[in-house]
Amino acid sequence: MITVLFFARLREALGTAEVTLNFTGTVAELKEKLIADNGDAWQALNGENILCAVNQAVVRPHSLVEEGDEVAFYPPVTGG
Amino acid sequence: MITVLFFARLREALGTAEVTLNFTGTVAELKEKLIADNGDAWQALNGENILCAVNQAVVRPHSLVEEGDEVAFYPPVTGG
Amino acid sequence: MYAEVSIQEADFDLTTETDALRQLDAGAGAIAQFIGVMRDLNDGDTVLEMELEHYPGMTERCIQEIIDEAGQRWPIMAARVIHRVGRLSPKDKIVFVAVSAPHRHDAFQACEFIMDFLKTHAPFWKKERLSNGESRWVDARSSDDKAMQRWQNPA
Amino acid sequence: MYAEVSIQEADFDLTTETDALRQLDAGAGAIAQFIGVMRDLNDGDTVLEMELEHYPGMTERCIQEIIDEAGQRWPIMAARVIHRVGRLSPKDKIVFVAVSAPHRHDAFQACEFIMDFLKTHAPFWKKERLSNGESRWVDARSSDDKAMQRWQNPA
Repeated sequence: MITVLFFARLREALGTAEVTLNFTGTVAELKEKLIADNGDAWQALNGENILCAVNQAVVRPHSLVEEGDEVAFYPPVTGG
Repeated sequence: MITVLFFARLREALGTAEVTLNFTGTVAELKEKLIADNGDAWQALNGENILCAVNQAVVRPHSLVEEGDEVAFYPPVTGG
Repeated sequence: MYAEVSIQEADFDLTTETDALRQLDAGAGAIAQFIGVMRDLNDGDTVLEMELEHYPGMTERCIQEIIDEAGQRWPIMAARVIHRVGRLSPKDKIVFVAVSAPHRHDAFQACEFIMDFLKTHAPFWKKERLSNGESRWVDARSSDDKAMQRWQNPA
Repeated sequence: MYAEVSIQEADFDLTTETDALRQLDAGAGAIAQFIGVMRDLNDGDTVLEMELEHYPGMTERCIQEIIDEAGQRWPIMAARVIHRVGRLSPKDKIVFVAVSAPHRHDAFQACEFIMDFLKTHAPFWKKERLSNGESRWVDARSSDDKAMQRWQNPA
Protein backbone atom coordinates (compact mmCIF):
# COMPACT_ATOMS: atom_id res chain seq x y z
CA MET A 1 0.00 0.00 0.00
CA ILE A 2 0.99 3.61 -0.58
CA THR A 3 -0.49 6.71 1.03
CA VAL A 4 -1.36 9.68 -1.17
CA LEU A 5 -1.94 13.10 0.43
CA PHE A 6 -3.57 16.19 -1.09
CA PHE A 7 -3.26 19.73 0.20
CA ALA A 8 -4.93 23.11 0.07
CA ARG A 9 -6.80 24.03 -3.14
CA LEU A 10 -6.23 20.54 -4.53
CA ARG A 11 -7.56 18.85 -1.38
CA GLU A 12 -10.73 20.92 -1.71
CA ALA A 13 -11.09 20.18 -5.44
CA LEU A 14 -10.79 16.42 -4.86
CA GLY A 15 -12.88 16.42 -1.70
CA THR A 16 -10.37 14.27 0.15
CA ALA A 17 -7.10 14.74 2.04
CA GLU A 18 -5.78 11.21 1.77
CA VAL A 19 -6.22 7.93 -0.08
CA THR A 20 -4.42 4.61 0.27
CA LEU A 21 -4.03 2.14 -2.57
CA ASN A 22 -1.88 -0.62 -3.97
CA PHE A 23 0.40 0.89 -6.58
CA THR A 24 3.89 0.78 -8.01
CA GLY A 25 4.97 2.82 -11.02
CA THR A 26 5.86 6.41 -11.87
CA VAL A 27 4.27 9.52 -10.46
CA ALA A 28 2.71 10.22 -13.87
CA GLU A 29 1.18 6.73 -13.91
CA LEU A 30 -0.12 7.23 -10.37
CA LYS A 31 -1.95 10.37 -11.51
CA GLU A 32 -3.51 8.47 -14.42
CA LYS A 33 -4.66 5.69 -12.12
CA LEU A 34 -6.16 8.12 -9.59
CA ILE A 35 -8.11 9.91 -12.35
CA ALA A 36 -9.29 6.60 -13.86
CA ASP A 37 -10.40 5.31 -10.44
CA ASN A 38 -12.06 8.47 -9.18
CA GLY A 39 -13.53 10.33 -12.14
CA ASP A 40 -13.12 13.57 -14.04
CA ALA A 41 -12.96 15.90 -11.05
CA TRP A 42 -9.55 14.35 -10.41
CA GLN A 43 -8.20 15.91 -13.61
CA ALA A 44 -7.28 18.67 -11.14
CA LEU A 45 -4.17 16.52 -10.52
CA ASN A 46 -3.02 17.47 -14.00
CA GLY A 47 -3.07 21.20 -13.22
CA GLU A 48 0.19 22.60 -14.60
CA ASN A 49 1.38 23.87 -11.24
CA ILE A 50 0.67 20.76 -9.19
CA LEU A 51 3.78 19.56 -7.39
CA CYS A 52 4.55 16.07 -6.16
CA ALA A 53 6.63 14.88 -3.21
CA VAL A 54 7.54 11.29 -2.48
CA ASN A 55 8.52 10.59 1.10
CA GLN A 56 8.56 14.36 1.69
CA ALA A 57 11.04 15.24 -1.05
CA VAL A 58 9.92 16.96 -4.26
CA VAL A 59 10.13 14.65 -7.32
CA ARG A 60 9.54 14.75 -11.09
CA PRO A 61 6.77 12.98 -13.05
CA HIS A 62 8.99 10.08 -14.09
CA SER A 63 10.10 9.33 -10.51
CA LEU A 64 9.16 5.94 -9.16
CA VAL A 65 6.68 5.27 -6.38
CA GLU A 66 7.21 2.10 -4.38
CA GLU A 67 5.37 0.05 -1.81
CA GLY A 68 5.12 1.92 1.52
CA ASP A 69 5.82 5.36 0.05
CA GLU A 70 4.09 8.54 1.16
CA VAL A 71 3.16 10.56 -1.91
CA ALA A 72 1.81 14.12 -1.79
CA PHE A 73 0.27 16.32 -4.49
CA TYR A 74 -0.10 20.03 -3.83
CA PRO A 75 -0.36 23.47 -5.45
CA PRO A 76 2.45 26.07 -5.29
CA VAL A 77 3.31 26.95 -1.72
CA THR A 78 2.37 30.29 -0.15
CA GLY A 79 3.81 30.33 3.35
CA GLY A 80 6.03 32.83 5.13
CA MET B 1 32.62 82.02 23.19
CA ILE B 2 32.73 78.63 21.57
CA THR B 3 32.60 75.23 23.26
CA VAL B 4 35.07 72.55 22.18
CA LEU B 5 34.41 68.91 23.11
CA PHE B 6 36.82 65.96 23.03
CA PHE B 7 35.88 62.31 23.05
CA ALA B 8 37.27 58.87 23.79
CA ARG B 9 41.01 58.28 23.17
CA LEU B 10 41.47 61.98 22.38
CA ARG B 11 39.71 63.10 25.57
CA GLU B 12 42.07 60.88 27.55
CA ALA B 13 45.16 62.13 25.66
CA LEU B 14 44.26 65.78 26.34
CA GLY B 15 43.06 65.17 29.87
CA THR B 16 39.92 67.19 29.36
CA ALA B 17 36.47 66.69 27.89
CA GLU B 18 35.60 70.31 27.21
CA VAL B 19 37.10 73.78 26.90
CA THR B 20 35.45 77.12 26.17
CA LEU B 21 37.26 80.01 24.49
CA ASN B 22 36.83 83.08 22.33
CA PHE B 23 37.56 82.13 18.75
CA THR B 24 36.51 82.69 15.17
CA GLY B 25 38.35 81.18 12.22
CA THR B 26 38.71 77.83 10.48
CA VAL B 27 38.79 74.43 12.15
CA ALA B 28 42.49 74.14 11.18
CA GLU B 29 43.21 77.48 12.86
CA LEU B 30 41.30 76.39 15.94
CA LYS B 31 43.53 73.32 16.24
CA GLU B 32 46.65 75.50 15.97
CA LYS B 33 45.37 77.83 18.66
CA LEU B 34 44.50 74.97 21.02
CA ILE B 35 47.97 73.47 20.61
CA ALA B 36 49.67 76.86 21.09
CA ASP B 37 47.59 77.59 24.22
CA ASN B 38 47.85 74.15 25.82
CA GLY B 39 51.23 72.65 24.93
CA ASP B 40 52.67 69.77 22.98
CA ALA B 41 50.40 67.04 24.35
CA TRP B 42 47.69 68.71 22.30
CA GLN B 43 49.46 67.72 19.07
CA ALA B 44 47.16 64.71 19.45
CA LEU B 45 44.59 66.95 17.71
CA ASN B 46 46.67 66.60 14.55
CA GLY B 47 46.35 62.80 14.53
CA GLU B 48 45.52 61.83 10.96
CA ASN B 49 42.24 60.17 11.88
CA ILE B 50 40.86 62.89 14.11
CA LEU B 51 37.43 64.05 12.95
CA CYS B 52 35.74 67.36 13.62
CA ALA B 53 32.09 68.26 13.95
CA VAL B 54 30.68 71.77 14.19
CA ASN B 55 27.22 72.01 15.70
CA GLN B 56 27.02 68.21 15.49
CA ALA B 57 27.70 67.91 11.76
CA VAL B 58 31.01 66.58 10.43
CA VAL B 59 33.10 69.32 8.77
CA ARG B 60 36.42 69.72 6.91
CA PRO B 61 39.53 71.57 8.13
CA HIS B 62 38.76 74.74 6.16
CA SER B 63 35.23 75.01 7.60
CA LEU B 64 34.50 78.13 9.64
CA VAL B 65 33.83 78.21 13.36
CA GLU B 66 31.71 81.08 14.59
CA GLU B 67 30.69 82.63 17.90
CA GLY B 68 28.40 80.27 19.85
CA ASP B 69 29.37 77.15 17.92
CA GLU B 70 29.78 73.73 19.49
CA VAL B 71 32.91 72.10 18.09
CA ALA B 72 33.90 68.48 18.68
CA PHE B 73 37.12 66.59 17.93
CA TYR B 74 37.09 62.81 18.09
CA PRO B 75 38.76 59.61 16.81
CA PRO B 76 37.10 57.22 14.34
CA VAL B 77 33.82 55.90 15.71
CA THR B 78 33.42 52.31 16.92
CA GLY B 79 29.77 51.90 17.90
CA GLY B 80 27.21 49.34 16.90
CA MET C 1 25.70 24.77 13.88
CA TYR C 2 22.64 24.89 16.12
CA ALA C 3 19.26 24.80 14.36
CA GLU C 4 15.73 24.61 15.70
CA VAL C 5 12.50 24.57 13.71
CA SER C 6 8.99 24.80 15.15
CA ILE C 7 5.65 24.66 13.38
CA GLN C 8 2.94 25.67 15.81
CA GLU C 9 -0.48 27.25 16.23
CA ALA C 10 0.63 29.24 19.25
CA ASP C 11 2.19 32.68 19.09
CA PHE C 12 5.82 33.04 20.17
CA ASP C 13 7.78 35.50 22.26
CA LEU C 14 10.61 37.40 20.60
CA THR C 15 12.52 38.16 23.79
CA THR C 16 12.56 34.48 24.73
CA GLU C 17 13.70 33.37 21.29
CA THR C 18 16.40 36.01 20.85
CA ASP C 19 17.69 35.52 24.39
CA ALA C 20 18.07 31.80 23.69
CA LEU C 21 20.19 32.53 20.61
CA ARG C 22 22.21 35.12 22.50
CA GLN C 23 23.01 32.73 25.33
CA LEU C 24 24.22 29.94 23.01
CA ASP C 25 27.60 31.44 22.22
CA ALA C 26 29.35 34.60 23.39
CA GLY C 27 31.17 34.73 20.05
CA ALA C 28 27.98 35.50 18.13
CA GLY C 29 28.14 39.26 17.79
CA ALA C 30 25.35 39.58 15.23
CA ILE C 31 21.75 38.39 15.19
CA ALA C 32 19.63 39.14 12.12
CA GLN C 33 15.92 38.46 12.44
CA PHE C 34 12.87 38.54 10.25
CA ILE C 35 9.28 38.65 11.41
CA GLY C 36 6.54 38.13 8.84
CA VAL C 37 3.33 39.83 9.89
CA MET C 38 -0.18 39.28 8.53
CA ARG C 39 -1.34 42.21 6.41
CA ASP C 40 -4.92 43.43 6.39
CA LEU C 41 -4.87 43.95 2.62
CA ASN C 42 -4.00 41.53 -0.18
CA ASP C 43 -4.44 42.19 -3.89
CA GLY C 44 -6.57 45.20 -3.00
CA ASP C 45 -9.03 43.31 -0.77
CA THR C 46 -9.53 43.63 2.96
CA VAL C 47 -8.59 40.40 4.70
CA LEU C 48 -10.30 39.55 7.98
CA GLU C 49 -8.64 36.27 8.77
CA MET C 50 -6.25 33.72 7.36
CA GLU C 51 -6.04 29.95 7.70
CA LEU C 52 -2.59 28.45 7.28
CA GLU C 53 -2.37 24.81 6.21
CA HIS C 54 0.87 22.82 6.06
CA TYR C 55 2.24 19.37 5.33
CA PRO C 56 3.35 18.10 8.76
CA GLY C 57 6.75 16.47 8.70
CA MET C 58 7.77 17.69 5.27
CA THR C 59 7.59 21.31 6.42
CA GLU C 60 10.08 20.77 9.24
CA ARG C 61 12.35 18.67 7.03
CA CYS C 62 12.28 21.24 4.24
CA ILE C 63 13.13 24.16 6.54
CA GLN C 64 15.91 22.14 8.17
CA GLU C 65 17.40 21.55 4.70
CA ILE C 66 17.21 25.28 3.92
CA ILE C 67 19.02 26.07 7.20
CA ASP C 68 21.68 23.47 6.40
CA GLU C 69 22.19 25.05 2.99
CA ALA C 70 22.52 28.50 4.60
CA GLY C 71 25.11 27.02 6.97
CA GLN C 72 27.09 25.79 3.95
CA ARG C 73 27.05 29.21 2.33
CA TRP C 74 27.79 31.49 5.28
CA PRO C 75 29.66 31.12 8.58
CA ILE C 76 26.67 31.20 10.90
CA MET C 77 26.38 29.87 14.43
CA ALA C 78 22.70 29.22 14.95
CA ALA C 79 19.34 29.51 13.24
CA ARG C 80 15.86 29.50 14.69
CA VAL C 81 12.69 29.27 12.60
CA ILE C 82 9.13 29.38 13.88
CA HIS C 83 6.17 29.21 11.52
CA ARG C 84 2.62 29.44 12.72
CA VAL C 85 -0.29 27.47 11.27
CA GLY C 86 -4.05 27.59 11.83
CA ARG C 87 -6.11 30.77 12.13
CA LEU C 88 -4.41 34.15 12.09
CA SER C 89 -5.65 37.75 12.15
CA PRO C 90 -4.12 40.93 10.72
CA LYS C 91 -1.02 42.10 12.63
CA ASP C 92 -0.42 38.56 13.95
CA LYS C 93 3.10 37.25 13.60
CA ILE C 94 3.26 34.47 10.97
CA VAL C 95 6.91 33.54 10.74
CA PHE C 96 10.16 34.19 12.60
CA VAL C 97 13.64 33.57 11.22
CA ALA C 98 16.68 34.41 13.35
CA VAL C 99 20.31 33.78 12.50
CA SER C 100 23.33 34.42 14.70
CA ALA C 101 26.84 34.77 13.34
CA PRO C 102 30.17 36.33 14.26
CA HIS C 103 29.62 39.05 11.64
CA ARG C 104 26.55 40.94 10.64
CA HIS C 105 26.59 40.65 6.86
CA ASP C 106 26.65 36.85 7.08
CA ALA C 107 23.74 36.93 9.51
CA PHE C 108 21.72 39.24 7.22
CA GLN C 109 22.44 37.16 4.11
CA ALA C 110 21.62 33.82 5.72
CA CYS C 111 18.42 35.19 7.28
CA GLU C 112 17.12 36.57 3.99
CA PHE C 113 18.16 33.41 2.13
CA ILE C 114 16.21 31.23 4.58
CA MET C 115 13.13 33.44 4.20
CA ASP C 116 13.31 33.46 0.40
CA PHE C 117 13.61 29.67 0.24
CA LEU C 118 10.98 29.08 2.90
CA LYS C 119 8.56 31.23 0.88
CA THR C 120 9.11 29.25 -2.31
CA HIS C 121 9.80 25.71 -1.03
CA ALA C 122 8.25 24.99 2.36
CA PRO C 123 4.80 23.37 2.03
CA PHE C 124 2.49 25.97 3.58
CA TRP C 125 -0.71 27.30 2.03
CA LYS C 126 -2.71 30.36 2.98
CA LYS C 127 -6.46 30.74 2.65
CA GLU C 128 -7.92 34.20 3.22
CA ARG C 129 -11.35 35.16 4.48
CA LEU C 130 -12.29 38.53 2.96
CA SER C 131 -14.55 41.28 4.26
CA ASN C 132 -17.05 40.53 1.45
CA GLY C 133 -17.64 37.06 2.90
CA GLU C 134 -15.59 35.15 0.29
CA SER C 135 -12.72 32.83 1.02
CA ARG C 136 -9.84 32.27 -1.41
CA TRP C 137 -6.53 30.46 -1.58
CA VAL C 138 -3.61 32.86 -1.90
CA ASP C 139 -1.72 32.58 -5.19
CA ALA C 140 2.04 32.08 -5.27
CA ARG C 141 3.88 35.25 -6.31
CA SER C 142 6.39 35.49 -9.11
CA SER C 143 8.22 38.11 -6.99
CA ASP C 144 8.97 35.35 -4.48
CA ASP C 145 10.36 33.12 -7.24
CA LYS C 146 12.58 35.97 -8.38
CA ALA C 147 13.76 36.61 -4.84
CA MET C 148 14.73 32.95 -4.57
CA GLN C 149 16.46 32.85 -7.95
CA ARG C 150 18.71 35.69 -6.86
CA TRP C 151 20.58 33.19 -4.68
CA GLN C 152 21.36 30.88 -7.62
CA ASN C 153 23.84 33.40 -9.00
CA PRO C 154 25.55 34.90 -5.98
CA ALA C 155 27.01 38.34 -6.73
CA MET D 1 7.62 57.36 8.00
CA TYR D 2 7.76 56.70 11.72
CA ALA D 3 11.23 56.81 13.31
CA GLU D 4 12.35 56.56 16.90
CA VAL D 5 15.91 56.65 18.23
CA SER D 6 16.97 55.98 21.82
CA ILE D 7 20.42 56.14 23.39
CA GLN D 8 20.26 54.60 26.83
CA GLU D 9 22.17 52.73 29.53
CA ALA D 10 19.24 50.42 30.20
CA ASP D 11 18.64 47.17 28.37
CA PHE D 12 15.59 46.92 26.13
CA ASP D 13 12.91 44.34 25.50
CA LEU D 14 12.57 42.87 22.02
CA THR D 15 8.95 41.82 22.40
CA THR D 16 7.91 45.32 23.48
CA GLU D 17 9.82 46.98 20.67
CA THR D 18 8.61 44.62 17.97
CA ASP D 19 5.01 44.72 19.14
CA ALA D 20 5.12 48.52 18.93
CA LEU D 21 6.29 48.37 15.30
CA ARG D 22 3.73 45.68 14.48
CA GLN D 23 0.85 47.71 15.90
CA LEU D 24 1.75 50.87 13.95
CA ASP D 25 0.38 49.74 10.60
CA ALA D 26 -1.41 46.57 9.49
CA GLY D 27 0.10 47.03 6.02
CA ALA D 28 3.63 46.32 7.25
CA GLY D 29 4.06 42.66 6.39
CA ALA D 30 7.80 42.52 6.99
CA ILE D 31 9.98 43.44 9.94
CA ALA D 32 13.75 43.01 9.62
CA GLN D 33 15.82 43.36 12.77
CA PHE D 34 19.42 43.40 13.81
CA ILE D 35 20.71 42.86 17.32
CA GLY D 36 24.37 43.57 17.99
CA VAL D 37 25.66 41.51 20.90
CA MET D 38 28.84 42.01 22.89
CA ARG D 39 31.43 39.34 22.10
CA ASP D 40 33.76 37.88 24.71
CA LEU D 41 36.70 37.91 22.32
CA ASN D 42 38.17 40.77 20.28
CA ASP D 43 41.40 40.62 18.28
CA GLY D 44 42.25 37.39 20.07
CA ASP D 45 41.88 38.75 23.62
CA THR D 46 39.29 37.86 26.21
CA VAL D 47 37.13 40.87 26.97
CA LEU D 48 35.56 41.13 30.43
CA GLU D 49 33.68 44.36 30.08
CA MET D 50 33.12 47.24 27.72
CA GLU D 51 32.45 50.92 28.30
CA LEU D 52 30.55 52.71 25.57
CA GLU D 53 30.99 56.47 25.28
CA HIS D 54 28.96 58.68 22.93
CA TYR D 55 28.44 62.29 21.91
CA PRO D 56 24.99 63.13 23.30
CA GLY D 57 22.82 65.00 20.86
CA MET D 58 24.96 64.36 17.80
CA THR D 59 24.41 60.61 18.13
CA GLU D 60 20.63 60.89 17.96
CA ARG D 61 20.82 63.44 15.16
CA CYS D 62 23.21 61.29 13.14
CA ILE D 63 21.09 58.15 13.45
CA GLN D 64 17.95 60.09 12.56
CA GLU D 65 19.69 61.28 9.38
CA ILE D 66 20.68 57.72 8.51
CA ILE D 67 17.08 56.57 8.97
CA ASP D 68 15.85 59.45 6.79
CA GLU D 69 18.31 58.42 4.09
CA ALA D 70 17.09 54.80 4.31
CA GLY D 71 13.54 56.10 3.94
CA GLN D 72 14.58 57.88 0.74
CA ARG D 73 16.10 54.73 -0.70
CA TRP D 74 13.50 52.11 0.19
CA PRO D 75 9.73 52.13 0.76
CA ILE D 76 9.78 51.49 4.49
CA MET D 77 7.11 52.28 7.06
CA ALA D 78 8.94 52.60 10.35
CA ALA D 79 12.38 52.34 11.89
CA ARG D 80 13.40 51.89 15.49
CA VAL D 81 16.98 52.19 16.73
CA ILE D 82 18.20 51.65 20.28
CA HIS D 83 21.87 51.96 21.18
CA ARG D 84 23.15 51.30 24.66
CA VAL D 85 25.94 53.26 26.34
CA GLY D 86 27.84 52.80 29.60
CA ARG D 87 29.10 49.47 30.93
CA LEU D 88 28.31 46.25 29.09
CA SER D 89 29.29 42.62 29.60
CA PRO D 90 29.69 39.78 27.08
CA LYS D 91 26.36 38.58 25.63
CA ASP D 92 24.72 41.93 26.47
CA LYS D 93 22.72 43.52 23.70
CA ILE D 94 24.46 46.63 22.38
CA VAL D 95 22.33 47.85 19.51
CA PHE D 96 18.92 47.16 18.01
CA VAL D 97 17.78 48.21 14.55
CA ALA D 98 14.31 47.27 13.34
CA VAL D 99 12.66 48.28 10.07
CA SER D 100 9.11 47.54 8.97
CA ALA D 101 8.03 47.64 5.34
CA PRO D 102 5.34 46.22 3.08
CA HIS D 103 7.93 43.87 1.52
CA ARG D 104 10.75 41.91 3.06
CA HIS D 105 13.65 42.75 0.75
CA ASP D 106 13.17 46.48 1.39
CA ALA D 107 13.08 45.84 5.15
CA PHE D 108 16.29 43.77 5.00
CA GLN D 109 18.13 46.29 2.84
CA ALA D 110 17.15 49.31 4.94
CA CYS D 111 18.01 47.52 8.18
CA GLU D 112 21.49 46.55 7.01
CA PHE D 113 22.07 50.00 5.52
CA ILE D 114 21.21 51.66 8.83
CA MET D 115 23.58 49.32 10.70
CA ASP D 116 26.43 49.87 8.25
CA PHE D 117 26.09 53.65 8.45
CA LEU D 118 25.62 53.66 12.20
CA LYS D 119 28.86 51.66 12.57
CA THR D 120 30.86 54.13 10.49
CA HIS D 121 29.18 57.48 11.24
CA ALA D 122 27.44 57.60 14.61
CA PRO D 123 29.71 59.00 17.34
CA PHE D 124 30.12 56.05 19.71
CA TRP D 125 33.41 54.73 21.09
CA LYS D 126 34.12 51.43 22.78
CA LYS D 127 36.72 50.83 25.45
CA GLU D 128 37.44 47.25 26.45
CA ARG D 129 38.64 45.88 29.76
CA LEU D 130 40.63 42.70 29.08
CA SER D 131 41.22 39.65 31.25
CA ASN D 132 44.90 40.61 31.60
CA GLY D 133 43.90 43.82 33.43
CA GLU D 134 44.55 46.18 30.53
CA SER D 135 42.03 48.60 29.05
CA ARG D 136 42.10 49.68 25.43
CA TRP D 137 40.06 51.71 22.99
CA VAL D 138 38.66 49.60 20.16
CA ASP D 139 40.05 50.49 16.73
CA ALA D 140 37.77 51.26 13.83
CA ARG D 141 37.65 48.41 11.29
CA SER D 142 38.29 48.73 7.59
CA SER D 143 35.69 45.98 7.07
CA ASP D 144 33.07 48.40 8.41
CA ASP D 145 34.21 51.10 5.98
CA LYS D 146 33.92 48.61 3.13
CA ALA D 147 30.46 47.54 4.27
CA MET D 148 29.40 51.18 4.20
CA GLN D 149 30.97 51.90 0.81
CA ARG D 150 28.92 49.09 -0.72
CA TRP D 151 25.89 51.38 -0.48
CA GLN D 152 27.52 54.14 -2.54
CA ASN D 153 27.23 52.03 -5.68
CA PRO D 154 23.88 50.25 -5.40
CA ALA D 155 23.79 47.10 -7.52
